[in-house]
Amino acid sequence: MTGYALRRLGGALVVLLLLTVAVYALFYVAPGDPAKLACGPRCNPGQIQQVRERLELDAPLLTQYLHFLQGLVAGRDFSSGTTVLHCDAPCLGLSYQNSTPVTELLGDRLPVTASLALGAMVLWLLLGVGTGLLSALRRGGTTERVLTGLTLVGTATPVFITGLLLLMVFCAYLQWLPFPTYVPLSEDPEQWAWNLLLPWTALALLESAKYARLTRASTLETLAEDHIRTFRAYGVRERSVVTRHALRGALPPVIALTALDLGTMFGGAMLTETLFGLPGIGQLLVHSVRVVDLPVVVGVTLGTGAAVVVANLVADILYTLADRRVALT
Amino acid sequence: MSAPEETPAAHVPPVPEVTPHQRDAVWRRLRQRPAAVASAAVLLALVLLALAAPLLAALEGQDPTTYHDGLIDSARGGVPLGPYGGISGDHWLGVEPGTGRDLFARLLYGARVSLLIALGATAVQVLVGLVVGLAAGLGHRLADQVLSRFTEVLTALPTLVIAISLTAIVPADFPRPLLLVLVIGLLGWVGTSRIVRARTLALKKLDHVAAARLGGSGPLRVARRELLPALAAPVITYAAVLVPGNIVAEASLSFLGIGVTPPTASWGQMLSTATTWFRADPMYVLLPAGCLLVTVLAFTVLGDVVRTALDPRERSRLRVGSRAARTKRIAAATVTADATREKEAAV
Amino acid sequence: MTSPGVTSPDTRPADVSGAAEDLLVEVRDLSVAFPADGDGDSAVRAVDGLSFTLAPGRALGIVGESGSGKSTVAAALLDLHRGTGAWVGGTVRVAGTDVRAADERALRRLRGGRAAMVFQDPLSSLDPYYAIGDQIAEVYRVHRPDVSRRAARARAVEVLERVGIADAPRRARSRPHEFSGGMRQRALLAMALACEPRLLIADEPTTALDVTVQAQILDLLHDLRAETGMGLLLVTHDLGVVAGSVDEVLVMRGGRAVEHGTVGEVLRTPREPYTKELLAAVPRVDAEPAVRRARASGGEDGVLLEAAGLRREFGGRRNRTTAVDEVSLTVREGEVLGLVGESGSGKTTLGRMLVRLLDPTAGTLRYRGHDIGALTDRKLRPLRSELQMVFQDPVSSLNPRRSIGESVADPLRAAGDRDDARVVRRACELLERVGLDPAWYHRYPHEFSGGQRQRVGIARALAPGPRLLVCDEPVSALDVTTQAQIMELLGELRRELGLALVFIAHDLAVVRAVSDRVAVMRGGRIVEEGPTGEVYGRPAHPYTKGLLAAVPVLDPDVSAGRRALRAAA
Amino acid sequence: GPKDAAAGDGTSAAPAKGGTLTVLNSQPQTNFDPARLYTSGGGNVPTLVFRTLTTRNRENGAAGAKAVPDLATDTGRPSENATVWTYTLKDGLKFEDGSPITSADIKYGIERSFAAELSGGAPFLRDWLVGGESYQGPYKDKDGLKSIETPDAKTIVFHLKKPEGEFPLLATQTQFAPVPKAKDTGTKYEEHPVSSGPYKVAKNTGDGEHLVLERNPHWSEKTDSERHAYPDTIDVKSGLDSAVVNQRLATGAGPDAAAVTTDTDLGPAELARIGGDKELGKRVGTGHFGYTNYLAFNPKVKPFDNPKVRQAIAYAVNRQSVVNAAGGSALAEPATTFLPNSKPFGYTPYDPFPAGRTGNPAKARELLKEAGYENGLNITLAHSTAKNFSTSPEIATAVQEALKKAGITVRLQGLENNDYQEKVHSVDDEPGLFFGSWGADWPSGGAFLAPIFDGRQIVRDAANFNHAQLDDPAVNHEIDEINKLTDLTAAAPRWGALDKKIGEQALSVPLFHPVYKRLYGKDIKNVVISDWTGVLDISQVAVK
Ligand SMILES: Nc1ncnc2c1ncn2[C@@H]1O[C@H](COP(=O)(O)OP(=O)(O)OP(=O)(O)O)[C@@H](O)[C@H]1O
Ligand SMILES: Nc1ncnc2c1ncn2[C@@H]1O[C@H](COP(=O)(O)OP(=O)(O)OP(=O)(O)O)[C@@H](O)[C@H]1O
Ligand SMILES: [Mg+2]
Ligand SMILES: [Mg+2]
Repeated sequence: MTGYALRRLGGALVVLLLLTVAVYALFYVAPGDPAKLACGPRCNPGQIQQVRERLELDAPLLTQYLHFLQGLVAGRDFSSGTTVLHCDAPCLGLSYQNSTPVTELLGDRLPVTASLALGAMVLWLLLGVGTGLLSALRRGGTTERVLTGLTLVGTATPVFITGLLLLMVFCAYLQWLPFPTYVPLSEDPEQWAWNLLLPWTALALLESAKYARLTRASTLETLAEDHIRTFRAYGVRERSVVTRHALRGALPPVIALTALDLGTMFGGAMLTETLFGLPGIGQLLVHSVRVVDLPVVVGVTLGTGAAVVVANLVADILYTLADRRVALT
Repeated sequence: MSAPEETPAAHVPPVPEVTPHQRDAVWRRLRQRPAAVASAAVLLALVLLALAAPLLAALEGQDPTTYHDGLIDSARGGVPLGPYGGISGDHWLGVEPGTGRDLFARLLYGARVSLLIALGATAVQVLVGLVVGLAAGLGHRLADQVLSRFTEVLTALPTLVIAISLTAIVPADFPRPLLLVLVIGLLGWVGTSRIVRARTLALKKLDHVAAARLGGSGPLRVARRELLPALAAPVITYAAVLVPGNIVAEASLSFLGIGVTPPTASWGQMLSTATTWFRADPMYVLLPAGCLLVTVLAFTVLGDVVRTALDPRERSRLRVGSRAARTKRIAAATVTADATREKEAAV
Repeated sequence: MTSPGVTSPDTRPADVSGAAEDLLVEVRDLSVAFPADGDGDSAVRAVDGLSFTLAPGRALGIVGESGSGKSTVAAALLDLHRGTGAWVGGTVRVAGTDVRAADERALRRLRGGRAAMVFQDPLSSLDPYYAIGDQIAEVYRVHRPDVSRRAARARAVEVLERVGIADAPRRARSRPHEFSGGMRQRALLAMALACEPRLLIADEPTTALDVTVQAQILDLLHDLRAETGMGLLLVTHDLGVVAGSVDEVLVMRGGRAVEHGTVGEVLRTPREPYTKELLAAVPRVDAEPAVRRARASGGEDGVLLEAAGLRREFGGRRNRTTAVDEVSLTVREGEVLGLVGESGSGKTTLGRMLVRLLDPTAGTLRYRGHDIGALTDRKLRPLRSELQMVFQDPVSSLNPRRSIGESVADPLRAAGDRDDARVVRRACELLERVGLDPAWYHRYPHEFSGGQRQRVGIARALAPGPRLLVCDEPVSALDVTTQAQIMELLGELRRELGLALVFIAHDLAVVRAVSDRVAVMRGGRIVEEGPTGEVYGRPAHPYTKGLLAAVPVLDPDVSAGRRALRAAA
Repeated sequence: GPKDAAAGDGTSAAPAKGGTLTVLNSQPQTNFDPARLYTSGGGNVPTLVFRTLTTRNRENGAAGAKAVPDLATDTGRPSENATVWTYTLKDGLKFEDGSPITSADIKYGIERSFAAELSGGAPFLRDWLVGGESYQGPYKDKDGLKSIETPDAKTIVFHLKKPEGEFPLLATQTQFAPVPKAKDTGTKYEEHPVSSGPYKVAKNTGDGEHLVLERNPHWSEKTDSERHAYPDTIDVKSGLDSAVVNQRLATGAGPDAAAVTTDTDLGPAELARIGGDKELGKRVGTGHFGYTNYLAFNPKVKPFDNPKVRQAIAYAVNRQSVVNAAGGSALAEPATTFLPNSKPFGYTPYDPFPAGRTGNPAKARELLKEAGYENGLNITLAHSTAKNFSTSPEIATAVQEALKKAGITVRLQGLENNDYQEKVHSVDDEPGLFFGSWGADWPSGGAFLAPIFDGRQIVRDAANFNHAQLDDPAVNHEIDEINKLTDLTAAAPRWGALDKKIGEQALSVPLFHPVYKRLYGKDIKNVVISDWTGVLDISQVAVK
């Protein structure tokens, strides 16, 4: 167990390190000069050069990367012009654009994205797995056809259409819900939920078909197995046969997909965030990529990486809990 | 104890030939399913329509790129003149807002790119996902570690960053459709691989896998013969729902400059430019969305029937024909069964 | 039958013309056909016009050759064919319910509540994801909704104890894969008993049990019948079990009843030639084996496999089980080592370690001089074809998605044979040798009877031409004639190819018939080992003695007498 | 000429103080530091917090396109040759903390904008002030910039390298806002800049994502005749999708009834819908900002070195299609002149290559034949892949389609936006044909023509806007001459004439001037849209 934990921890560190290397490398080839973009549209060469020096962009890539690592481990100092700004370890550097510490930027936006992702996950699992089970139970019936159709319409419709429709119907036309703005959970849980309801729904509609189809298929597969016959022969209701016994075998793929989707979503659900005006990581990422704000992109990527690693770890543990024959390796 | 007279080794049993081979059986069963036939027909029709796009557009007398400034109302944002997005005898499905290009022709031509991606990119995703997932699930602990960590890196890397970097690397004359298939395929296999790995972890503990290993099967053979059939269900199902995402992804890549070059049409692009139009010109949204939905439905239904057809245990539950017809067939079949039994008894 | 009382084997069969309400089971003209390839174009008629009845407190044994339709009849009693695509004809009444006409609710009440079923494949009939105790508790609560969760758990532990699971409170938390074959079989029986059904349909309920536990279980069933008036429908191929446990016997062949009568009549004075054939084929534990192999190249040179200090533990730090404990044994070329022992004593675990499907926790394993105990999978592969195993659970050891022919052909293809025709021919040959129709090559495992699947497993294990074959209960589901056929086949292979066997079985007579040496296991250790004659003739260990004493006998009267003795003890 | 935007109930009711004005924007108000902002006329939200020496006149239409005094008592007193500009501050000017605003604060504010840490502003100060090219800002250069003198706390004097008659227009930019040296926190100043205007920053989260402005108690209406500051609070919410911004403004639920946007135009689809909605139609503000979208040639690249080819393309272009691609005639007006269609810019109508609304492919073919391309011509058009209605694929395909009729085959080269911007503004990598656009830093012909056509403004190693790399002594000389004029009304026609002269060389093909159409909420009163910004001026808006 300790061995396993150590292995996973080591693996996680490798993942994060690789991520930073990859982002540095990708940015090296990507178009756009961060110095020019940080300087402004009409800088002269001298100014650009100054910005470049200030951002250390004139140093070789490797040096920049090493300094970044150093900041992660030991923190770094930056000049604000008037004073020295100290960025504590783990320091992800300052944004090229506005000199704000990246950790601060991430810290501001993480709650938004986390609220969005986790809430949406709950909803899409309910919707997806529920639909999947129901259609496995009522196979070939009208209910199943309708449900399948609905979830498929959900996936086949891009989120910007569903989202906009939801906004128009619920906020503009019926005016049942406010146009979403993010209210921190700590401030007002009720408002938090109300404001996030539409974004959650939009994401859940998009994702649930995947889960519904997968749950249905895997459940039907398990239903064909021998042990199901036992419970049928003991008069267990078809409903519990499906939800208790068949679903269990169908869980691993669902867990795998949830971990993946959740992890990715921590990197920001950009379209949803923009559409619903949620200042989350996705918006930050898109903006930073556009202006080649390397430290921020590295920070976001590291955050996503951590989320992915944790989600996968939880998934791996869940597999073994769902099916004790599976061992943690 | 009754010992047979002749040595069994000398006895050469007849090779079964009457019973159909597994693959043929799957085919036969698929052909008997109306849903399978219908969805396959829809997909085939779409492919044919896409291939015949120039012909059909010529039949209509239009092409996908010509602008018709006269057919749109410039003062009102370029909305098509006339009802239902400007449907007319000349323009069977109306015209595109802002340009007046013929929508019928654009939809048909757009099908080429979009179907290519639906088939190509999804295939790449499934293949790579299967290989990686199986290797991670079945392979040595180290292989699993390496592959799982690699997929984590790929998941966490923002697609946007990769795509933008690609714009700088990919030569301008690299064939765009191929590029799209590769980019969407190679960036989107992680889901498949995680699902495959998860299933494999459970499946590999089963006795029939152990039996196969005893029979001398290496990991490759075990994967192909023991696991793949069981993985088919989730993978096929998942692949079907990947299709819409892939078709839409093409549009966002185009906006980064690694998609198809304008004025080439694609459903994804039509859909993403159409989003704001759904109140002013609903037809413009409904057409590509409808096409996408039909494709997705066809893939889903086909995926489902292929899945059932592949599972022999499901097969005996498939209901073909009416109840009465079934009973009649069974009754008729009993005769043959009786005959077999007589034969058995005689042995 | 108003008072069940102590059933004497001589009692007449229940009056078939008696009032239907009094009868627990009434089957009239039952026919079942399976569509052969899913579309109903051709069909297999598994049961054909069968009629019988069973009164409360009585026991009916159904015997017959493998594939004769016994399990199909059993399943029909609970209408388990509903919705599977099988075609069923005739009427079936169980506990007053016309099961074929019953609606879902009535059927649910019947299933488990009034009539419970123990499946033939106990190893794959339990949900792998839940603890065994929970599964029993769940079905218990289905029929006793008023019972609390906790009480249901307690009930589960109680019934597990009754079927002889040691340390039941702890084992109730185990999942099926942590149970040995026999334990799972008993767990399934416990599930059936938990609901206190009026009718118990037991399909080969003791195939994985050693004789002492088997006797214990049969006694339990007997007692229950006496105490509660439970009816018993016992499907079995073991005529010894039949002799001691039922009132009436129905002999089936090819889906039809061949002979029907009281157990005394049928066993003592069989009318039909088929029944006679069956009885004649029963191996006897006291008979000297007919063929005894002259040891080819005695001495140490002939040692094929040598295990020393093998040990295997399961579980984490807290709930560690030592399944195999310091076992040392040798198997020589062409030799048969019989392995008998208590259910859960570690036979399967040991067998799996011998072919390196399980890694030993400790100990060494040498095969033909190579230390294979620590070889990697890749290094082991060249030796794989020489070390084969017949799995105890024929169901899970066959890929449900591949035709049985392909399963048998698989090792041949894996060995690199590209000639398709030759591979198929060889596979068909093997199928035929284990008594299966080669025409079934393209059928799938679920279309076979228990015994047929077991034979597929044997055919597959033989396919790569092994030098050592570990057989884990290879004939436990086979009727005596088929058993004899298989054993004959194994004998031939031994003679022809010098195949060595490790033969795990609970049927001591069978073990005696084939083994050169016998090892007796208990609690993970080998408690006694020696030449067959010696062990059977002069057992040293008390456990061995107990085993031998518990072997069921064919005479119903002797059986009854023995039970009385056991009850008195 | 530009229509008056303030029709409808926007002006009818008398405005009153109080209430909260909500601003719904797509882009966050990032870098809220006067040194770093690059605004025309002091911007819209920034002008609420930063007062400058001069400011734009807050009036509708062309009247709004001139500079008026703000902190200073007049728009500046030029020396004889307009190289020295002197300003005197008004009395009673205070920062948000109550301390007085002095000329040193203004000087310091300008000096800060030279610091590399605070880059981003317009280049004019660096180009115009004596010593501006080498000054590194107050953090590195403790001595300060010599060419700005503050003889006393009220007076500030600027020394320029050459005559600049448009200096008062430059002095509207936020760099001319006072910054108290003691309160300067360098790069962190933007989180809470010290206000000199009617509002101060109460909250600034997510780098301008959410900005809340509250009244600055030390601002006095008496010293500020331009800003009305009716609402008590201004709540700027950004990061919203443009469709959502417009939907919210249209719906006007709750606080959205008193909402405006400063950066989100109505899209074509929304216009199509609003066309049929009277109530909404009344709430659309229309404005013009000096802006031109054009096809830019790089005459160093073949075949664009050939004037005939350039002319052929100018004839072939179908402006109707291009306008449609840019959102239709409501959002774009076809352009044949480089200067925007507004008096203060010196607009002089001309069309050297009259091709009508839909182009003249026949004439184009003729010219091509003359140029030796009778069998057609293959060219490459670079465009950005961003969705921006000005350099985007839609416009490119419209051009491609039109040129096809003239026998010109256009290969589209879609570039990622950063890549595109770098390429088209690089002297070395500039494509032969691409889309350019230029928005005036202030409403004058000079701000329009000089950066594009002045030979001395060819910038190597940084953003170059002189796409044709035109270095014509005559043009350069005329630019200098006009710049000497301090009477801008006299200067305007001369800019117009210069535009015409350059236009005849076909160095670019003007395509269209965008029109701003923006919705505002039901409760918005006192709508003022000047030709300077083209958008509703929030310093004038009342919500009661
Ligand atoms: N689902 C099915 N589809 C097709 N054939 C089947 C199916 N189930 C059983 N059969 C066939 O029906 C016959 C009877 O099977 P059944 O399982 O009842 O045999 P059994 O008497 O229980 O044999 P055993 O002693 O080997 O368990 C066999 O020949 C078997 O191959
Ligand atoms: N995977 C496992 N995890 C935990 N315990 C196990 C596992 N496999 C077997 N055991 C335990 O090890 C012991 C020996 O099991 P094994 O299957 O070898 O018995 P067996 O001798 O084959 O019994 P049977 O005759 O009933 O099949 C049993 O107590 C069983 O519960
Ligand atoms: Mg059976
Ligand atoms: Mg066992």
